[in-house]
Amino acid sequence: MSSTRITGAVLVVGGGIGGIQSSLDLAESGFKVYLVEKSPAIGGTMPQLDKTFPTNDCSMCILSPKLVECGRHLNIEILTNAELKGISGKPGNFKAVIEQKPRYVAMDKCTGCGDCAEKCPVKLPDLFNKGLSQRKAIFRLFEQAYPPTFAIEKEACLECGICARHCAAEAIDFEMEPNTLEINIGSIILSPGFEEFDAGLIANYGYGIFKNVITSIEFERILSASGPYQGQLLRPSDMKPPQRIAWIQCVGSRDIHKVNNNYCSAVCCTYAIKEAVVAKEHSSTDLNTTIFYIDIRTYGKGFENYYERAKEEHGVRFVKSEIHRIYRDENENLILRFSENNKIKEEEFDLVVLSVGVTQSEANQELAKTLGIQLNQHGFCRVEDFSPVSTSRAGIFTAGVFSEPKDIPETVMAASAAAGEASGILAAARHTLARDKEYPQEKNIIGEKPRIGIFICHCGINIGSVVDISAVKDYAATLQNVVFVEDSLFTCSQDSQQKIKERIEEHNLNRVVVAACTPRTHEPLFQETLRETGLNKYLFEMANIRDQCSWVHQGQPEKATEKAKDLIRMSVAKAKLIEPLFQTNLEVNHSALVVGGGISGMVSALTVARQGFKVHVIEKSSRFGGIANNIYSTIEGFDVQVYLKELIDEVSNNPLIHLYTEAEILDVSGYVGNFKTRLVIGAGKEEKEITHGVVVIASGGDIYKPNEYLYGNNPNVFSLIELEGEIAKKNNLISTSRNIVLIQCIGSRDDERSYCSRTCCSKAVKLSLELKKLNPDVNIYVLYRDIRTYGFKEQYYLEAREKGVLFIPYDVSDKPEVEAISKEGKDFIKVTVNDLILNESFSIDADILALATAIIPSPDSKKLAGLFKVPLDENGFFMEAHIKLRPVDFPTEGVFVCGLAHSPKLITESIIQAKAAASRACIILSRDKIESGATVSTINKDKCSGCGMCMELCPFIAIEIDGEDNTATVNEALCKGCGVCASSCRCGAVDIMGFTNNEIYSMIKNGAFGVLE
Amino acid sequence: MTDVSNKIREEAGKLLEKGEVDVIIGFEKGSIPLSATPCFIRNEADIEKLIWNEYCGNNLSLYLSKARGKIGIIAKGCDTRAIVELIKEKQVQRERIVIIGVPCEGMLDRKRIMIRCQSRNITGIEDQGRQLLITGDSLNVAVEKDEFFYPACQVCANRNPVMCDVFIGNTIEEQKTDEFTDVTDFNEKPSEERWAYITDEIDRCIRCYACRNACPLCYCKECFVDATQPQWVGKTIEQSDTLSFHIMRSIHLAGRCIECGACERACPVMVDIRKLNRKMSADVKNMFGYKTGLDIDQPAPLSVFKPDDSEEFILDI
Amino acid sequence: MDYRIIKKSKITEYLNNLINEYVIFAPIEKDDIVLYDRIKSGDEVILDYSNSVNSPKEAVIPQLETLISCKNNEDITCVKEHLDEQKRFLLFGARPCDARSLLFLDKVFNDEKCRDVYYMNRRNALTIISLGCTRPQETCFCTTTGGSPFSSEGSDLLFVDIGDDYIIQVITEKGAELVEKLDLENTQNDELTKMDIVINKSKARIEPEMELKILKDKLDSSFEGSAWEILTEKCLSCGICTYHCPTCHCFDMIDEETKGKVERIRLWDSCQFPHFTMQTSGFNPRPTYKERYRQRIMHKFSYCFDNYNMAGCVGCGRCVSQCPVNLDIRQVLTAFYGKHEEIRL
Amino acid sequence: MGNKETSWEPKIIAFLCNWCSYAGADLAGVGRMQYPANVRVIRVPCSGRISPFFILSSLQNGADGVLVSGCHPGDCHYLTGNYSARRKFALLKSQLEHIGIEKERVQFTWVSASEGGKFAEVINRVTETVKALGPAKRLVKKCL
Repeated sequence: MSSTRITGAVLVVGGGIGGIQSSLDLAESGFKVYLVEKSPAIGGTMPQLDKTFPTNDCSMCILSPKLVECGRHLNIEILTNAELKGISGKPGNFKAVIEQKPRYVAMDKCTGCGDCAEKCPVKLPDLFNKGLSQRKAIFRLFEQAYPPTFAIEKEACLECGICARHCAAEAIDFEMEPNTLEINIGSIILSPGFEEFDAGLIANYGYGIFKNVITSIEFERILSASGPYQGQLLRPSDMKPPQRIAWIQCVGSRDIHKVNNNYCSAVCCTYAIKEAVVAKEHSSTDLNTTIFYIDIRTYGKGFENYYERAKEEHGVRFVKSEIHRIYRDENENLILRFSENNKIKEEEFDLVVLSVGVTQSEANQELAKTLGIQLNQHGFCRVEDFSPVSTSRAGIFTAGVFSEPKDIPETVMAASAAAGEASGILAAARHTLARDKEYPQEKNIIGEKPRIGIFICHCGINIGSVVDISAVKDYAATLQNVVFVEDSLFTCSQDSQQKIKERIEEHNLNRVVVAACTPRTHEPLFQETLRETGLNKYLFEMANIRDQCSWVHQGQPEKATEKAKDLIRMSVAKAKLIEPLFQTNLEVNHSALVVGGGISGMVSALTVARQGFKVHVIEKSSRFGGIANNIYSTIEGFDVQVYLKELIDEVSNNPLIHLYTEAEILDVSGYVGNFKTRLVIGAGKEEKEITHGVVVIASGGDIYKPNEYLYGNNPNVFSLIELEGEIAKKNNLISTSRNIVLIQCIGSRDDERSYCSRTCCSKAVKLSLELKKLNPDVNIYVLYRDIRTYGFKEQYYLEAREKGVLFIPYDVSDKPEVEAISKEGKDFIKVTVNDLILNESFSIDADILALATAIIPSPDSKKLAGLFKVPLDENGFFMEAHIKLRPVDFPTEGVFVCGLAHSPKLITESIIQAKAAASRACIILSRDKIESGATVSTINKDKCSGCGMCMELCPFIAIEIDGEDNTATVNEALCKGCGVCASSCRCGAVDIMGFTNNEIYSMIKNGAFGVLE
Repeated sequence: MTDVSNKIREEAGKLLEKGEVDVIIGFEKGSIPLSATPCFIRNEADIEKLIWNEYCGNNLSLYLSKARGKIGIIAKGCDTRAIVELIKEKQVQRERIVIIGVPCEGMLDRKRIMIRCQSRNITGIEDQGRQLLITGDSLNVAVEKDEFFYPACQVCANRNPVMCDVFIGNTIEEQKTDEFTDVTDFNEKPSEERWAYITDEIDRCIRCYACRNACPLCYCKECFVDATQPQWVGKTIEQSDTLSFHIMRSIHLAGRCIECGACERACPVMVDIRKLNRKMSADVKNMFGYKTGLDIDQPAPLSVFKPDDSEEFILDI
Repeated sequence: MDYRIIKKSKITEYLNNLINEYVIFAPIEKDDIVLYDRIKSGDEVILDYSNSVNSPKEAVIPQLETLISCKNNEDITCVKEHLDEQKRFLLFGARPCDARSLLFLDKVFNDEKCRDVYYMNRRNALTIISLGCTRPQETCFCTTTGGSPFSSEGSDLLFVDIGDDYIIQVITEKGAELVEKLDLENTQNDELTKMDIVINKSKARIEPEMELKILKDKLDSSFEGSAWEILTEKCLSCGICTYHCPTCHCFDMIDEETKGKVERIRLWDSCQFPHFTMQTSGFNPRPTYKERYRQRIMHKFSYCFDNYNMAGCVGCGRCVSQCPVNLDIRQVLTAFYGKHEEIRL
Repeated sequence: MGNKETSWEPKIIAFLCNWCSYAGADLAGVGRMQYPANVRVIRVPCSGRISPFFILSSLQNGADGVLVSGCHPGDCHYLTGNYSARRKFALLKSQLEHIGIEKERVQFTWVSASEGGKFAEVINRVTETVKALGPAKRLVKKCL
């Protein structure tokens, strides 16, 4: 296929975290991206959340840099208020029709100052806060929204024009018309997200009638510091702090009676735990938090620990009981009836949170229809086990909750995976539509005396109405090295930028200070202006006299003016010292190394190869396939062995993929873009050196071999995976058995391994169904703690129960006991269990006992972690860079992880993660050069004594001690410029460009005393 | 003592003879009464110079990072702790040194004894075990050794070498003095009183940097106090500058100071420098459960962290 | 020579009488150590001491001194004198070696070509009363450097301890003036005899160790020798020897900015510090301890003869007694002088 | 002078990490949360960048108070910067207190990007306590 026929652009539908991740990955690897979002800002659900589990990270904090990055990306065109209305064409060459509703605010003019909303007379419920507070008809979705510009909700607007009169930037335009766009793209990624289940549909809970019955997302907003109650824990009826809060789980999920949803929403258990823990932190009293559940499904990485801590450390109470109805008393308190310890109880609560599930909106279903893609029985996008991000229509991929309920990291993984798939079909058109900006040759100002120009912004009336700008201007002019000072109404406006450029020329400025809003949002804009004049962009400094001055000292104009002077003096003091900074370019070796030849490794390798890059796959054993060699089908019934064979064939026949078996790594050197790995291969121990730009660690996991329950001592005791093999082998024992017992959580969720192995419940259900199919009369007993058939696997659990599989809960403190017995010349395994629900003990004479043994880290993990300088978690699995937003990355750049090496997971999940890891890796491979950061660490070798403190503290392993002269060396490609090294160096040998000790010291000296003294 | 000296000479002689080391760093007799002085022995003929007595207070590990070749070093408990830290901080290579460990029951504080003797001319010193009988110019005093051990020696918990290649003498019983009661007691005083004490001490400082230069762990090529870009701490003897120097030095030594007391021994005006360093040692022990100079493999407390490190000092709103 | 006598028990009273007229520096005991410091009352003074830890040079070259200052855009102010101009200075109880050191400092700061006004203001107002050494210490070597325990060089008055009284030798006009002011009794002959006995007994205790002229020649010829490296191997390169040396006078000048006020400050520096000779380029002509220690010795015992025709050392012994590693200057000198065994590499 | 005493306002230097606390401070502005104008902010990439020198220098140069704020533990943009900073801060604060610097002069806190309200409250609290202590005298460099 010639590249002219493929369009190097992708349409991403949905601006949530999934859409953002797909867009960034694609744009970073050389494609043009159109990101279509139906609301006025990107962000999706994450901005609404207070904290994220299981680390209690602030949701907004971790998202916000992504919003900015996505918003500023040269090759991402964000279309807000927009919807995809239709497509035509075929993969590689689609044409999409997009309808964009007017914002009524010109995005190129609006400065986001907020004067309009302050003056707007129309108040309406703020849906972002779920109606718990109000907003105006002209509004910004949330404070950190991107784009930061305002929008008018036309339906509510009176067109009184007050906003327009108060808009100093003249951005408001009531005449705006809807716009229809036609764009050419090569592929489409759908990540339109989900809709929370409408709790009003369950009449018994009184949602919408009882003021103190709220949904979980409403509770998130209540907890949020930027929410309707400013983070105070209050209940809506009387705005008093609640003392007793109940969570009701599975509202709208796992429910075929009240609503017809036979799937599990997957996230609610952990988010309820999080909400309970965070609520306790917010409360000044010893808050009573109770979670009513069916099964606690904390199956994800780190979740089980989180659950245990909630129970043990935070005192969150868990009651295994369904709640059928909520009663309300005259104080708006709520009464729940439930069973605890086999007794029916009634208890009063001040607030009830309904853990609502996820569903697909009509709009999303409509979208599917428009695009001609199939939905599954639950109304979600239909995908298949071995192609989990592909829709039924070629060239259209999906990420996130559109295809199944998922948490954030799974969504992010799927998003990267989808981006990888799209890149795979568009690889030939990479870099055809994505642009690089051209700038004039940079002026050399090194050695010049500083000539500082100061530009002071009024920000309409935002700064000017509080700070005495003319006094500040006069003062600024007296500062040393300042040769020019000017004020303007909006320094950030287009014409002001032009003016700044002219001033730089006229006055030969070599440093620029802007006193305006915050550098966090505006620094890049001004830096861009500097670059356009040929000044190095780092010759810029900003004084934040709005967000951190005029806005917060409105009633104290004199003090605010004094502060503004101080801030400018401090900025000038720094500006005097700043120097141009340069990024270094590093060559990239365009091939990948994949460690591990299981499904994850092979899928990774294929994904990389499809994008046109060479891959080396090393497998320590003599055979590819890994653990999957012992798995025969998925719970959905797909044949794993067939898939595996196809996969191995495809990998073996791909000319870009080089396979090595019986390979062992000797050592690894280098860094992102330029790794060198030495191997010994095969029985002959042949040595080989591979150079590569990236690494994907897919080294897999292992299966726990129990010492308990007669395992290894009795021929009729198997692990689940062995039982699966026996079924496949059609072992006679299986067909003749009358009683088969499965015991769950062997080696998982215990003191030694606190995590949940995630896959075993589904496997037990799958095997039970298979056994029942072979012999409908067989009695199957599954002894479990919680059945964790999350997502669509829930339906198989339901089916198993319908088919008569007995699920018997046991308590971890009272584990089942087994004993080998002989009865009438036949050997049995006597299993005695105390049924938690019936609270009675009984025994089963089992023909077969199968143990759901834990998935444990591969014994090689530790060695690999050392070789590639990446961390392991407390359980010995590889630890990703960030559990939420960087689930396949490591702090060490250029190294990625997927599959069981990361944590226990199902094949489908491994495939997604493998595609994601490969997709992330290809971002690096797609570049000719890697630009290192400019604000990086630098070592003064004359001062360094080589003690190694910096090296030990560096979170990115960017520093090494040079053996020869015993001094530190920074790898600029790995350094992120955090400065931990600089602050820890006793010898003063380390500094951070852009935040040097000298610069900060001069700011301190100029900040510690005031103008008026 | 003579036994120990002889044994040191014997072992040092062997090392030099066999060519296992190029130099032995030890002590020879000092030029003034109540003193011993560091010496560098390169020839077997000079071995006889080596001595061991209760005035061998200097921490010789100081010379390790400077000296070239293979080094044999006479080391007390505190000196070996310094060596452990120096190895950990890559200033000394373990294979380059041979440690001749000597247990130490404390070193005598010459300055304080001289004060006790009113700095008069000393003509005779008779060692009576627990006591020194000192005679001289209108001078005849009995000095109780117990009262004149260096302050650091009085709270020393590692009188035996923590690591050595050759051990000389017999292991001695360790003192149980690791409770930092001095720090706790001082902390219980009101803030004004603490400030008054510290500034009174610091005001005597003349910034000769003997404390820094005598410290085995102060090996920076350029000390922050000498740096000019930026000049974090002014060069004057104004209280603010002097105190800042000592505070920062204590911070730089936090988790590294091996409490040998070399700083205080070197100080010509007897500033209580250890008041600052002891505090850091106490904190490092209490907050991070770390004691310096005991284990080469244990990472320095400021090069690691625990997610659940104490947050007590964090302003909680 | 004019002699007077004074009862030891009267000293406090006399000092108190002078305290309004003079800024008095005298040996006092502070936290167990003897220091020269400015006194507020006569009873702070101690006279039964061997020698102070610091030298009295602080009376004429304070460790820290503001030379000029200015604020914002104001004119530069020259700060010539910090102390009350009405007052005169009295250095009481200095040892003869220290008194002699001032003669050396005069050569440096009262140079015709370059007279230091800050120094001279103090020096001209200074009267020195020294106290002869009846009990020289083992670290003393004043006789080697041309002084003696009862040398009157540099003193205005010299006190000699004869038991309950001091005999006062009136050396200079300034001294005579002071003696008149205090209205002191004349001496009897037997008292002068007693004085002579004391002086002779003490002098006998410190024999000169070498001939300085010969030492100078030997040093000059050994500048490049490897001996320096060996002799200084234990040196810490700290500033004790220089800071407490009565004749070391090197200083640094820095501009300090505090809250918008700029001051040019002069403060002691030490040739033992690595930055002493560090050049802007980063090159340091005296990069190691060896070069720095050699400089100290060469300066005192060779260059000073060239420049001032006297040694830059008065043999007070402070550097000997205070050196943290017992690097004894006398041993270094004798090593070069040739008395000691050959220095071995 | 007496007149000045009563109207004395402390000067506080605040070191804020770029990703959380500086963003939190901006958010306080967006929410128009009012707080005293005594703080002068110095933006640093990470609380891990903050050297004890920064704090000491601030006090030496006349700041009456110093505030250091970073991301909550676990939230660090640079993964672990705030963890390693925390140990350093704990020791420095303890040492300053030990030598008799009023402990309220130097404060450490965590403010996330979404805690505009907390930022304002922190500034209120710190300004108030420093004001109650009066002008810093200890460790301040005097004009000679």
